[in-house]
Amino acid sequence: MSEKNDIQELIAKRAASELKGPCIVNLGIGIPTLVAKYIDDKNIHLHTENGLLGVADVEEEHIDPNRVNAGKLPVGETIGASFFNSAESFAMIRGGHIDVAILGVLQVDQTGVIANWAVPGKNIMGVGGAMDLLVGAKKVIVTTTHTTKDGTSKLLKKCTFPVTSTRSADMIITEMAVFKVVNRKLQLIELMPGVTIEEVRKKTEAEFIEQRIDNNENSFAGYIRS
Amino acid sequence: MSEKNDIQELIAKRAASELKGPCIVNLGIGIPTLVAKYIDDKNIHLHTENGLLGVADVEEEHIDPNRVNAGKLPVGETIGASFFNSAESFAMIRGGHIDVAILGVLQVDQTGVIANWAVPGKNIMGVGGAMDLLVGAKKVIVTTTHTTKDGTSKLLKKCTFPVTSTRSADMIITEMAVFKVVNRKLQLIELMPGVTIEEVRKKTEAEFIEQRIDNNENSFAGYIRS
Amino acid sequence: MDKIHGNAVQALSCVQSGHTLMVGGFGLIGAPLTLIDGLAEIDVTDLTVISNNLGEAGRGLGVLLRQGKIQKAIGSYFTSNREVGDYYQKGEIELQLLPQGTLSESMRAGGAGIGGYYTKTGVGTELAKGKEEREIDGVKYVFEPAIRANIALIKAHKADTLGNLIYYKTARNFNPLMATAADVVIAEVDEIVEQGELSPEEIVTPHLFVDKIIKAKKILTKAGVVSCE
Amino acid sequence: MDKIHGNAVQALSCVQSGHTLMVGGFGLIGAPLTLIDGLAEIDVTDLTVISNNLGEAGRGLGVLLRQGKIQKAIGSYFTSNREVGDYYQKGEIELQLLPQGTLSESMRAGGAGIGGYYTKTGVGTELAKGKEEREIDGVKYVFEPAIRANIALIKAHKADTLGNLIYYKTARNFNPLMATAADVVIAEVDEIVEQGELSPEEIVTPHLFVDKIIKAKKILTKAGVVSCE
Repeated sequence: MSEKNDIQELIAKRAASELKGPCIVNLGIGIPTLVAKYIDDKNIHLHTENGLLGVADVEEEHIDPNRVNAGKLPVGETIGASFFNSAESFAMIRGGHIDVAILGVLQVDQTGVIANWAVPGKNIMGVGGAMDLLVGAKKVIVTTTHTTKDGTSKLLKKCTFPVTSTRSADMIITEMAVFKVVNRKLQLIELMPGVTIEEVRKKTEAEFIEQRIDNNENSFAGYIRS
Repeated sequence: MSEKNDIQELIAKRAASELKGPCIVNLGIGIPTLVAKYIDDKNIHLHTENGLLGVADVEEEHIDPNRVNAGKLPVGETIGASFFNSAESFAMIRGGHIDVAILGVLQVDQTGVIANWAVPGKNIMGVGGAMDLLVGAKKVIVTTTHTTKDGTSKLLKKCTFPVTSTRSADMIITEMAVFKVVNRKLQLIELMPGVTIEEVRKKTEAEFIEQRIDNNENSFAGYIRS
Repeated sequence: MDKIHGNAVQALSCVQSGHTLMVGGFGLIGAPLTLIDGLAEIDVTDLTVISNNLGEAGRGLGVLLRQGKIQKAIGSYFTSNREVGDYYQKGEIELQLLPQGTLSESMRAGGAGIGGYYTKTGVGTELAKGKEEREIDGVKYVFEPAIRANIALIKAHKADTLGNLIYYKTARNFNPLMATAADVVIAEVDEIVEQGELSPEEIVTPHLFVDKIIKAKKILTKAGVVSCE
Repeated sequence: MDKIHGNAVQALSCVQSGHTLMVGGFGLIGAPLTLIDGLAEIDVTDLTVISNNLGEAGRGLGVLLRQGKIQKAIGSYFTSNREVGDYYQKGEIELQLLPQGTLSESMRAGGAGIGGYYTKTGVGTELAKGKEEREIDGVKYVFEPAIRANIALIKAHKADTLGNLIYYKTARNFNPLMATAADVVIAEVDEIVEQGELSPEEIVTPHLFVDKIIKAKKILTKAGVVSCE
């Protein structure tokens, strides 16, 4: 497995550990899709906005070209799954019936606002369900690599790309750290294994709160994992 | 059969003769409900706003208390019928998917505007689907006795009861005559059997056009039945 | 998580005085009669009830009317219970009348994250008085806000153990809409089946809308409402 | 009245240059591939196409793009066909981007006699620029108008001879919505069955929405799009 894959799997696995059933979860394209394989709670139900509640893994021989997820990848269906049209699916999303959305981003700023649909200077060609998920899901978890390919922080003071919503994400999970967004401020709650606080500070443009516990340099408020 | 019943059946039968398949027809409560038994064209499909396309007569032994029409009377279902929820049913109505609505009225004025949901001085307690049918159906046929019990014309210069819509009906069928509404004017097109034009004039408060054909006292434009 | 509750009163523990309740049914057809019985048993008042009708005199929601538990009713056809007018005259109930299509559409909007919408229905009538009018592409519409409730009490035909629902004939009516538009949705069903017994293409209300399920103990038959315990 | 037509070109006789067409599908999934082939054969131009995507490069609606028949496209995710950007850069196509939920909701509104509605989606973003904003109960919404088309080309799984439709898994997507929102609705189906073979509780699109039916001659398989004549 390549290093890129390792990183993505690490982030996906960490995101999966945030999910506690019973809940309804929508997984975005990219890293979020990988989250599915780390879920083994039968009370966690996966929703895909193209019209299926009860997304499951699918083995090669059971692939059905007419049963796909939002990334148009073949998926399976759980026992108890249901299909519905796009308006009904987005009614579920906008209407507040999805508990958690896990989304990839291009940028996220220090208030938790994300940009994940358009790049300035390029044609704005697609938005899909991103804006609907941001306004509708009860909790939004961002999964993203901490930096771009050239090493620039994706956690910025302010998004330079068009934002997806004025609503803030609730949590940001990267291969370096986990942040909670509390009152529109990023709060570091966890360092990923082997990562130091200095490394996070160096690679993060966004301001974030390090609320140490017991004056211990490596413990943060909410830092209950290691 | 009582005289009242005779009159209602006469009106219903005349209304049924206006229907040519293929078409989707919604029948209101009262006289319109009677129209069903005079329809024998399989391409005329009856819609009821409580959620059924394909209303049929039902015999006593097949009555199902959970299969009713808008008047909460038991009905049957045709082969090829479908059930849907109330929002979908009214989406069909408002969205222009119903070809003809046949409605009873309390009053209709000389522009074709009807009043059929409320009486001044009484509690306004129910409107049901009347307003939706008026704005949505492609063609509205009014079926009504020509006068109230005390002999007053129901075809008025202006409705004194609250109107159901600003939209005019397209046709008015009574036990005395048939009127078309053309450019917001009533146009007499037919006298019911045995009725004279003088009787209609006497019993009708609303102004209406008598466009005689061939200067014949009993022929009206559109008067093709006798 | 088990959504199945043993009886109506237990399932209704979340209902509080002052709550807004949606109650399914077109008259008694598709009404959650067992849950309504449960409401009659518990001590709650000042309810706002959103339902097409208020049952019939002394039947269905008509029982709650007689108990004086309903402070306000929002519906389209109260005429089917002749007692509603008497309570209204005495100032004992507040009524809000909406065209049936507007009532159902507002529920759908409430469940779908739509704040409000423009409908042609009612333009120029007494029911549009005080409502914002707007012309769109040359057609006049009135604004209608979405409606939601604290609790929805609905009737379905079958539930699976996950909470997926299907309905029966015209007993479907407002029930699937109400299932989307309340904070807590309690479904009364004729039958509870295993997960997987309802076809994924046929499920009308996916389980994410349903919080609690009870089995119906009163049903509507040709002979009227009967107990089926 | 017989709604069943022998081939796509015959069924498409009502399509004229300058028309607005809704075309079902999420990419190629649930797209009416036979009808799109028919469109490629007939001489129409300046079409406005409302569809989530414009197919893929040279496949599905991507064929019409290459033919220069599409003057404007309204959708949510054109990215799936990399050629759309090139045509856009050259000024050969006009694009209107809507959030996917807004696209589907506007179709539903168009089919349901709703003039427009307020959605939370997009508030404060570039896609809301120039759109009316309104606060309802303390929440900000943007106004979105209903959308309709002259013709809808949809894909369903089965039709009965009356025109009732059911769909197959996630190939359902936008198809049932488009079926409600166009003056003429043409459905391409895998199978045509007798009246009565589809359960009344299971029918997703009642026949009153459907004008013409053809049998699919191209279908999507694991191996890609294949002919099934």
